[in-house]
Amino acid sequence: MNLQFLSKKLVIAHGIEQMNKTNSFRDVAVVSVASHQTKILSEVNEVQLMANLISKCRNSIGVTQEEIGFTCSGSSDFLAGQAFSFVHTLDSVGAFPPISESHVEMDGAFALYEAWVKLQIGEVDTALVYSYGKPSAGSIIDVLATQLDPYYVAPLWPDCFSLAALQARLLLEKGLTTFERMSEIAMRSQNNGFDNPNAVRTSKDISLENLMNEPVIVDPLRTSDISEIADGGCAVILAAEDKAKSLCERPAWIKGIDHRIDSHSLGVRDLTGSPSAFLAAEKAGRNSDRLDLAEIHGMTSAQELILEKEFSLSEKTHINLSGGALAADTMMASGLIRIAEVASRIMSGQMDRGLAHATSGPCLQQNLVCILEGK
Amino acid sequence: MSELEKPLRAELTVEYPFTRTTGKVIGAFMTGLREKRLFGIKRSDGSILVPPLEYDPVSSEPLTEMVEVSQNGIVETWTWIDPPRPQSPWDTPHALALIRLDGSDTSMLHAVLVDSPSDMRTGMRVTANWKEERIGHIADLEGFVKETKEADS
Amino acid sequence: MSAELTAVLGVGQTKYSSTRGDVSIAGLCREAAYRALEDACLDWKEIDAVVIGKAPDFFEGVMMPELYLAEALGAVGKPILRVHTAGSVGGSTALVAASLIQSRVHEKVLTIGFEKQSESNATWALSLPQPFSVSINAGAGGYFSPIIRQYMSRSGAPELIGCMVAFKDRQHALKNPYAHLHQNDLTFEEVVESPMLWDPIRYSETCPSSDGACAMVLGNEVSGDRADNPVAWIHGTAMRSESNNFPGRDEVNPLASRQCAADVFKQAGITNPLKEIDVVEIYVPFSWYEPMWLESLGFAELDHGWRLVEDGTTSLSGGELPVNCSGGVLSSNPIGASGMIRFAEAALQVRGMAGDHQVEGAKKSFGHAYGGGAQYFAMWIVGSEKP
Amino acid sequence: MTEADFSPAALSEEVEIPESISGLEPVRSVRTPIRLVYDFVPSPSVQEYLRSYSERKILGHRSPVDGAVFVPPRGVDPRHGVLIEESVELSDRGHVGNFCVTHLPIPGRDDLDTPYVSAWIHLDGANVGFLGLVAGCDNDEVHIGMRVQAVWKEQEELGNTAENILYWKPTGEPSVPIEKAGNRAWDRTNE
Repeated sequence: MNLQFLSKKLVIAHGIEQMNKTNSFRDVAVVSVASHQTKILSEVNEVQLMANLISKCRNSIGVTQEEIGFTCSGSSDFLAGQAFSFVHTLDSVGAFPPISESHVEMDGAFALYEAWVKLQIGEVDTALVYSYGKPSAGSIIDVLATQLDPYYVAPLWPDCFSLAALQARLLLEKGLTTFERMSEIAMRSQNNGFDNPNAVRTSKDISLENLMNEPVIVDPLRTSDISEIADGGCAVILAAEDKAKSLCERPAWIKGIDHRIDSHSLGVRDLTGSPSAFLAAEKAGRNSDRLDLAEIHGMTSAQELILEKEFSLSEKTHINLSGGALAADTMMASGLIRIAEVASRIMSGQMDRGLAHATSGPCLQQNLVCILEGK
Repeated sequence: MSELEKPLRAELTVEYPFTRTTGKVIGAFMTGLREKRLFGIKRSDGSILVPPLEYDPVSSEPLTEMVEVSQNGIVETWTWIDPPRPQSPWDTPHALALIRLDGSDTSMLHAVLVDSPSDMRTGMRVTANWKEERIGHIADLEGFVKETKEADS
Repeated sequence: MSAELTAVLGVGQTKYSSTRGDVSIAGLCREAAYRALEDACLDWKEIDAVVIGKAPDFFEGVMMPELYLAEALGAVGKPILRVHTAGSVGGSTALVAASLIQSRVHEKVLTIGFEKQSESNATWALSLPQPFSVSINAGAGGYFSPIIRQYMSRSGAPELIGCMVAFKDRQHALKNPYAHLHQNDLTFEEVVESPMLWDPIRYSETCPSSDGACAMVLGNEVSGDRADNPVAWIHGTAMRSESNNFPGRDEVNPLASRQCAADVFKQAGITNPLKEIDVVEIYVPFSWYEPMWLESLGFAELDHGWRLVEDGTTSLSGGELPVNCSGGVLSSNPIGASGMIRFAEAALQVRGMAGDHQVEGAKKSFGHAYGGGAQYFAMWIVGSEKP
Repeated sequence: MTEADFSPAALSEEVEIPESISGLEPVRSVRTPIRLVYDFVPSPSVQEYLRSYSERKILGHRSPVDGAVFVPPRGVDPRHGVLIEESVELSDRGHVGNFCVTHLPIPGRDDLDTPYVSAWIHLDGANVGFLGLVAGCDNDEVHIGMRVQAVWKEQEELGNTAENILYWKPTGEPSVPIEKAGNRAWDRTNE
């Protein structure tokens, strides 16, 4: 019996059973965003960076912290090299008088999910979400090895890009992609990122040939196939119903949001796909024909290809106009930044409907999808 | 830049020799490694999971029946590690691979010890190579090497 | 639109001890989760989502352990969230789980807090080196001792109140089979005579370092109505945080604590907590925090909390407001689970399922957790009847 | 007291250990050391603070909101989340806002004999306390409100570090009344 196939089927069956329960949710929208990414953050520390971004986010719509009903953040002690690192960053919010607040040790996109849930209860109308990471302070590839099964895998210290390379080879050898296709993704990222001040690795005129001639650094991946690690942070304000309309001319309404997780054991999963990404998108109601844009969070070009397939993205959809994580990847914030990127293009009126995606864990283990709309 | 303007910086080391208690299933697998044996665990559909978990990785139901599996298997996918990370068990370049052992329905992550990436291919047959001194640790397996039968043929 | 009524359908705990050498991290968590499911008469597959909480990942050296634990906790194909709000995390984790149901996003949620502190060493994990700062504070006791000193000076409390709390909680623990410390022969004199660690905190007035996990299954109104075992209905939930070390901060009675309590009591329609609440589980890692929190939460008047200790009000043997019948944090402290244990024990009391440490006829109970420099707070009120 | 049934029968109790290893001493634990190295660079404002120590100066940060002075500088006012740019030089005298007599050794501080006194020192001109050691008197004499001053290292030993202050010693000045000591000194009408 094909076990991997069976796992995927079970996962999907569970999701469909869930989907039959329809629910009407309160209208909640992104009304303000601010983000910053740079190769190495040196002029300010994380607390000052976040104080700047949070102030910018609040000031641009004229709200004070006292008017925010709930605050939720995402960060990682392991990334910071400090226990309780988020306690320091609470300074950047201005938490006096006291605030209703929570923290997830996850990407900020999951903090946004928690805030969205809180707004669904109906007791508060606004929420501030933020997350940040400063991977330049340590060796992220060693740090990420500590995410893995602590008995069988972590003691071998496999780095995150090597694991992603195992996945890329499977795609190549099963004929699901080609080197050229991967380089096209890398080129898309560098070209798109050119106009994004937060993108770190960008180029206006790099050719496919240049990219395909880059040396292989994590077999079979080339330099441009893997994400450019960057420091940074992101702040987002959510508001419900009339409050959203009063704060923002064109709020980016959250039409659906969902997240799912796959097995952790790499040898159990079919690494050429990501059932949890598919399921999260289904549950969020992706309706791929109507997506103007998508911001997807992959650590490699190959992962972006897997995600495009799981989300059934077509040529109609502009993918990673920001350059995506390949152009600047800030662990703990990359996912929230994807949401901010889609939301800002909707709020500006440039686009109508988009999909934002965040991932966590090795080889796309955990995935969140958020569908945003201008109407 | 003068000495005065150079930013102050310090190395911060977070270090601990974690000791993890294993429980019965992982403990049995580690005991097997010490004895140069590889064990898996049977799922409810009869398929075999290597390395074994205490629970089904999809349904979470407890698993109880451990079975021995072959020390030979095939490479399902691989990459090349050069140089190895400072704390990894290896100090020379090697392949990192997902290996499906004969008798197992899932694959495990470990090293394949060959000289260069040109010696690697997906689907190649490999066999376990053991360290002389074994303590019951995933690195008791030095890695996998090319199966000699295949080399002969 | 109002919140969906939410109930605690099941509670599961592990035996707490300094080293659970017989299990893996997953095995420890599954023990609690499995018992919670059993109590709720539910199967893994009937759970919609999982919310997991624990204190710093450095304790076990596993970053974002929800990734590795997804399979063990029945979360594959489902949503799983990981909460971390310092010492209050067990409480806030339960509240995030509750919000998933109150919002009608899910119907049945498994929530779990754990710590396997024996994998490393709590003092190491809590005092990682900080370059360019002077290291002169040994552990949490060094932080909280000045605050306790200030409380003693402010309230005029007799010096041995802290010892009375410690002795009481250790006596309570004898009635709780899950408690870490079972000091059958402990005498009050031994508590008083135990070595001073962080004056005025004695060794016996501090919490142990434990391995353990605590889990709950929460459900919506329909699941609560259909449950086979008695359920605990949530009457109020609140979280508050404030910065630490700012001018004029009242560290003894932080505003965040007072506001959080005011919010949760308002939701539950409670105006006289001492009269209306039958049993309390508060987060007391150092004995003096029992009177301090009783004041801050409004169970006692300012500077009078210690009187409730002195006159036996907070004792399980006949007190009007038994506090920490389980033995509290002073008797079991797997940090990431400690807050959830408070919330779960509060639920067990109103379900009438607390065993030998049951408060007869308890109808409403209060669960509490705090963390950081007494700056993160999570609270809930549960009742045997619907609100 | 009834002992609860702790046997997790349905979980791992029923695991069958394969015959070939069942008679052997089982592995019960594995050692998996972790060593992660971080490169810590303080923010420019903290750099300035650390450097000022080499001139026996203590710098604070003054909030643009209400002039409250924080030490050590945090870069932001934690009450309002606003950046602080203005540094102010503080006196090396102040009072004990609160303290702890510690009887336990601190990892990495073998130089300290126990018991020792750590205290929240409220410097003249600052509105929050910062941690320091109090010595130069009997531990019993230390009290809330006691006036203290810094005892610095010798000139040639000074570095860019707060460790330049060896400890804080009593000045002999009259104590600050307890209701005005530490955080209680802050005039709430400022808020």
